[in-house]
Amino acid sequence: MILDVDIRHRQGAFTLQARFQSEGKLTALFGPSGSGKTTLVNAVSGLIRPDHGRIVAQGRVLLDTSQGAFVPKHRRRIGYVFQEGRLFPHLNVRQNLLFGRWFTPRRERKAGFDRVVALLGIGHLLDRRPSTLSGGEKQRVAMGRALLSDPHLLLMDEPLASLDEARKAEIYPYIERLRDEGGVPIVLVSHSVAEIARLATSIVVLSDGQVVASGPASEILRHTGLFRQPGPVEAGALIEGRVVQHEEAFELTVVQTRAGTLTVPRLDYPVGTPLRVRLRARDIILSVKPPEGLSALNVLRGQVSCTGEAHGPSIDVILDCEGEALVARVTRKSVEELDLVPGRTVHAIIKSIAFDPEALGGSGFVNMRDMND
Amino acid sequence: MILDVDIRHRQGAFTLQARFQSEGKLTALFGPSGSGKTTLVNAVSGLIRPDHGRIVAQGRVLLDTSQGAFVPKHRRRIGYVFQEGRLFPHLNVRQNLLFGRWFTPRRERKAGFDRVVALLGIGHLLDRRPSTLSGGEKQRVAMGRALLSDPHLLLMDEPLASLDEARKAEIYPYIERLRDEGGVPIVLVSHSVAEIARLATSIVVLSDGQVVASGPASEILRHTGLFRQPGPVEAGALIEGRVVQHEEAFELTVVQTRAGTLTVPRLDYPVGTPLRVRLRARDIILSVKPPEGLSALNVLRGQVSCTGEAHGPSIDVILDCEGEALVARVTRKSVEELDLVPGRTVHAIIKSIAFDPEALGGSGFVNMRDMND
Amino acid sequence: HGSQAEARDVVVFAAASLKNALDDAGAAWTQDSGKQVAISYAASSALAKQIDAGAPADLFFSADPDWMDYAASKGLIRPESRADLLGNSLVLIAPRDSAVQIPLQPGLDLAALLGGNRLAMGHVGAVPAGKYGKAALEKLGAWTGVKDKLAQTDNVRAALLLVSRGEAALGIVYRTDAASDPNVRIVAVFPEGTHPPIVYPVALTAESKHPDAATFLAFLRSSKAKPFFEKQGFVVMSKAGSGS
Amino acid sequence: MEGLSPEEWAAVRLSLKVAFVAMAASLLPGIAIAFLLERKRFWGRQALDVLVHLPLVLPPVAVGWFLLIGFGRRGTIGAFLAEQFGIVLSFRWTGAALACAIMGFPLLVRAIRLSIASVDRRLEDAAGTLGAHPAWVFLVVTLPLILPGIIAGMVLSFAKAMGEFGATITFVSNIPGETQTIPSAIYALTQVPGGEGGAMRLTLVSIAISVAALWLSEWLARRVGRRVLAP
Amino acid sequence: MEGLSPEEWAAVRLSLKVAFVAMAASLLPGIAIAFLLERKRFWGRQALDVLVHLPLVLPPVAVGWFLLIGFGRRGTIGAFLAEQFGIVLSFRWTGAALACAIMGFPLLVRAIRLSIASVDRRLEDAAGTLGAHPAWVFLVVTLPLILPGIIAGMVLSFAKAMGEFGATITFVSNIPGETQTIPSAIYALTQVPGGEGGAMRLTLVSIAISVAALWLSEWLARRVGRRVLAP
Ligand SMILES: Nc1ncnc2c1ncn2[C@@H]1O[C@H](COP(=O)(O)OP(=O)(O)OP(=O)(O)O)[C@@H](O)[C@H]1O
Ligand SMILES: Nc1ncnc2c1ncn2[C@@H]1O[C@H](COP(=O)(O)OP(=O)(O)OP(=O)(O)O)[C@@H](O)[C@H]1O
Ligand SMILES: [Mg+2]
Ligand SMILES: [Mg+2]
Repeated sequence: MILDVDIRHRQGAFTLQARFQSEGKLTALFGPSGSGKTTLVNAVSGLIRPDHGRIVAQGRVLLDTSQGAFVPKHRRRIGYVFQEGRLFPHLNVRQNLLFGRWFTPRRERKAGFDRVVALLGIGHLLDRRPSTLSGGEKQRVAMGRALLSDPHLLLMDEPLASLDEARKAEIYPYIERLRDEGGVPIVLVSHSVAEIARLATSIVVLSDGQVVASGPASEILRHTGLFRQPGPVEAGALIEGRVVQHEEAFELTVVQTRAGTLTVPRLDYPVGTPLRVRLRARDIILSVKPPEGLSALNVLRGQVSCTGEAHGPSIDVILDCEGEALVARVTRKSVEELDLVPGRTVHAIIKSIAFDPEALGGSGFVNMRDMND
Repeated sequence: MILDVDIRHRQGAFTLQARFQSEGKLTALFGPSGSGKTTLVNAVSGLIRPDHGRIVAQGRVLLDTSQGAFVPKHRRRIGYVFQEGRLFPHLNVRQNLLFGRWFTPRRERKAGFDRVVALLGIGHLLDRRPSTLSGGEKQRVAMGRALLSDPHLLLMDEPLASLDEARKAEIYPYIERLRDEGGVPIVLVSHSVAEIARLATSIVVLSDGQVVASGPASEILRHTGLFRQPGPVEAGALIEGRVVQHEEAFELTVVQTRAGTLTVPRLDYPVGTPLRVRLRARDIILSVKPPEGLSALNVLRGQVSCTGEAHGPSIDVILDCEGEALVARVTRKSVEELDLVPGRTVHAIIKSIAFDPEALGGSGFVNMRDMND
Repeated sequence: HGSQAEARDVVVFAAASLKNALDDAGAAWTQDSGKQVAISYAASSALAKQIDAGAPADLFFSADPDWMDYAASKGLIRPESRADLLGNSLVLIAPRDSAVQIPLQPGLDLAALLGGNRLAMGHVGAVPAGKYGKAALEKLGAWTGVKDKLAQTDNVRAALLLVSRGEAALGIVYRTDAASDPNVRIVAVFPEGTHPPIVYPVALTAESKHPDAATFLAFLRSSKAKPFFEKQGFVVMSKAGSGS
Repeated sequence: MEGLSPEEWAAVRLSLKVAFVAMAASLLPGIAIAFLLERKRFWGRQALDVLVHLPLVLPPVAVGWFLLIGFGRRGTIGAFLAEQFGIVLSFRWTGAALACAIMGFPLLVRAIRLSIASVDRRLEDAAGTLGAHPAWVFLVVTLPLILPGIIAGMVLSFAKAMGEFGATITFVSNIPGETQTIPSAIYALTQVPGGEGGAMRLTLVSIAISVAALWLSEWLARRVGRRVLAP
Repeated sequence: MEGLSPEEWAAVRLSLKVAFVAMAASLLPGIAIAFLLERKRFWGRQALDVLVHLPLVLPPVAVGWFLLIGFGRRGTIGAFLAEQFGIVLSFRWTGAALACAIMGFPLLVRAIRLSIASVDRRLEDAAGTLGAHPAWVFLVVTLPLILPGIIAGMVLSFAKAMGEFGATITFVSNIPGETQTIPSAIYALTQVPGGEGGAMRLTLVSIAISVAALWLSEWLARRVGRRVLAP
């Protein structure tokens, strides 16, 4: 068990009552503004002392009010990327980055300074004072500082919110590697479903101080209703695959999944690499006939297994493609017109372009499987 | 001319050299972290005094170093939502919100307190101190504070970055109304293409202190290369339409555009309302035959007019649908297999679901048209 | 009301060491005459300079003829009213538990007696008791020996305290002070001839317009006031009554 | 222990009045000068800084002496004030208040300066963009934020005034009921045999007053601090 | 104007030494007590607060008197120090330094307290999550951030020590070359008719020293401030 939380804490009129367990190597905390995400992370890091409850991280009891146990924050070895940076104004960027290192036993220093600096693109800032950094630069330095303290658990409170997409794209793989190889479990606060879908192995959904859902990412993400949002619907199925071939000429990669073959933009993984593939419900077009002459390269055949709840004009159709569950969000009108009743054979059409880097995670599945053992 | 900027300013090793004009009612500033967005906004607001140059906002010369003209910040009537909140810690939320009002001539007080408070969902926070607010709550109060000062120009530096999608969805229409009805031009810093695509009428793209592109949103957004990002490609065509019918049973709305009829999720606009519709390049599937039996409700017929530059495996195909330019992003493989050469007739297939609230803006076009007059 | 009091009261500027005696005398006068007196106690030097600066004093009662001379030279007092009212004597003191016996005679080797200890006294340039003490030590030939072993204080009471607390082995103070402190022992009294006469001159100020100032001065010089001074150990100068 | 004599009570009352007036009167100039010294660069700034610190650096008696020369009945400023405004300072309680105010001034100014230096200027900028003129910004943003420093400065100024002796007695002498403050009364009592008891009583009264003042200031500071300082 | 006499030079040198030692010696206890008073709630806190302020509230002579009783040869603490550590304070310049340190202590503590109160506690929290023990947090985060207050406190303490007179002369008297500081020398000069010239010379020296000290402190504060305070 990586994280086992059961706490109650009052703050003014707000009460956080959180109870969940997470076995995921990256636990995403999701919830609207003011739902208690930061409060929860503060409790885990030891910045606040909850009124009641118990927090166990990686088998270590950090808090147990029934026994009066409370590990002070400096002994938790929990790296914390704060929502508001909190860089030390009297130290320059380099000193900020190396701050945690002073307090890390020498043989536990694993994170490479140069590597972290290069990854976060802050090499040119090393001699600057935090007060001269831009918002996003500050946030990157704060991430670097937490990473370089070689924590046993990493808490990140919306670390990427103030970063541009290109920068995020560079950082995601690093977080994945950290999650998968570094052996550092991560708790990530985010309100970007795309981010969560890409990175999380477990998800905890908070609302008004209460945990409304928690579990493995693949399961939680299927409940598209939890992630209602105005932008593209990001929820959908997470399926497992393996690289089988590269089509160098078109810069494409062929991935074999149980549901069928998928052609996606070229991936930098050798043939045979296990992958997690996200099929956003919104990206799937259903066709009752085998389609022809389409620019979309991916067609998966399956049967309608059921339809979910309606969200306004749209409804989620759950397909069974060779045992793999897919979710397609279509209009109710189409369901009626195409008569998409359970058992009906349909073809799921997905553009290759839909598989952007966010939809194709690293080998998170290895963990997912570990996790489910 | 709403904003006419031509400034040069040095800050340590960084030099901002920005020159652009914007006639848009909502000018989006887009650019990676550290590209100078905040610096530019600071210059417009009068927080920094650029070394050289000229800033004219709505015909008023705010800065002209050649003539030594500099309007101090408190006389600019420019509302500024800061990247880091900057709430007054000694005032409660209500007092923070009403701060600007003390300095606004009574007859210019237009923004309704209750309305702004309700919109931002901060009614329950009015008596709280800023130090007890969550990150997103702080940001919402900061927005309210700027709005309630009844500015003549509103600068917003990533105001929505720390808000959840649901909250954003509530705020977007308000910003649109502000833009369209309030007569308050807005400069919005954002690194979310989706946000920009929804809200902006003009876009200025910054990179490394330089303006790399600027112009009307519909034009700039077509250059998908400017907005490379790991998530779903958000760029695409912005076209103009008009509500023609509501299909109440399926909660759908039919929008007539020059390119054809589009069926989109139910909109709360009366029949006849002009609309802006965003057709993301990534959402369009091309078919060389008229498609059949698909769940996608929208099919637009057109001719390939040209293909854009390739982005790795994918390429943008520009279509001409009855004079309206559409962009579809497809794989190079499809282009080859389907022989998508200029002049070829194709059918653009778009799911209704793809038209999420972010893709369907308010009557921004009215302004766009004004702007182009 | 403060300024009213000032208008009504006779204001006396007096050396701080006179406090007990003058407070008693003032109270007695008030009882006699029903008139009020306000007495400002400070160092004679400060008082003289304040009178020079226009202080609303009616009477100046100095512990030191030098500062009265200073006032006189600046025309701050009415010379005809000046009188040397009180006398005092200078004593050598030691802490109570000290057994030293020191006869004060010429050739006195005070330095040797002090050893590593110090002789406490008022500042030899600034405090009247210090000035008298220095003169006496010079006369006795002990000055050069002890001048580096002094602990000079800003008032004579501080010197008394140093001896009383055992910080200094010896001290030179007025008899009036020494007599009152059970923690010190008078080792010897400086013979009269060893120092200029210790007198406390008093005079009306030149600017005094208070009708009762002269009355109070007369009271102080009368036999009615004598017991209050003597009670504090002062010698009331026999010639006092006949002073100009 | 016996009670205080009427004269001693008068000294206590006077000390309270003097300390309070000294503190109150130096507050506005203190804030203004602290602001100038901390925020502005102007010709003579360094000299002003030295001038403000002088009462600390010089022996109190010297300060009293300068006051006597400057503000005495025959001093240039004193004569001017007396003629033009009828304000007489020398040998009045007002003079004692002036002496105490001046002696406490460096403490007051320093405390306020420290607070001004720690104000987040970005908040002032924010107030500016909301339309507040710099003077208003100072009043409604800076001033509330530096309240802890103002309170600390007031405590220091008040406490200093309660204990001030050298400058006061030199400038305005030690006239009971008019200029005899607690320290002057203590001084007079220690100059004669048998005065220790009275001196000790007055010392205790002084301590009691300062306890009350400190308690009040702490209470204020807590109230204010909770508002001003993020947790 | 004539130069200073050798004795006056000795007083100047001594004053510098005393002021410097007083400032330096009170620094660490000052920081510790400021931290305790500002951050901790403990039994006796209020009493400690009053105690720290007493030297300000009481007339300096009274402080000197208490010092004599406590730290004199026969005083409880004085006797203990002399026996156990051979530290003798009475009639030594060390005693003058002690008196000056104590008189300046409330000023030092207040300045540091103000700075501690304005430290953003969230930065300390952040340091804690990075593995820093509270003592380290204090050393590497809090201490650097309160440097402006420490500098201000040091200036006040130094300046006060330069001007301290009453407590010093009462406690350690006025021994040329050993305990005669500038204020004592000025005092002596002002008490002799015609001594004003010498007093004025020493006053000017005092002012010159304080100008230098202020200049140094401003320079330090600017260097430090630039680091510590966000723009
Ligand atoms: N005072 C300063 N001294 C030196 N460089 C500075 C200073 N202030 C800002 N900069 C630099 O100027 C550049 C632009 O900063 P700015 O805050 O405008 O970026 P931005 O576009 O707002 O970035 P972000 O999205 O991260 O907020 C950054 O590289 C920053 O490091
Ligand atoms: N000190 C406090 N006193 C009272 N209420 C508080 C305090 N601190 C936080 N709250 C409230 O607790 C709730 C949870 O705050 P928290 O910071 O955990 O939210 P969050 O989920 O992190 O939100 P965001 O996404 O906006 O950062 C908020 O409603 C906030 O107003
Ligand atoms: Mg939060
Ligand atoms: Mg920025």
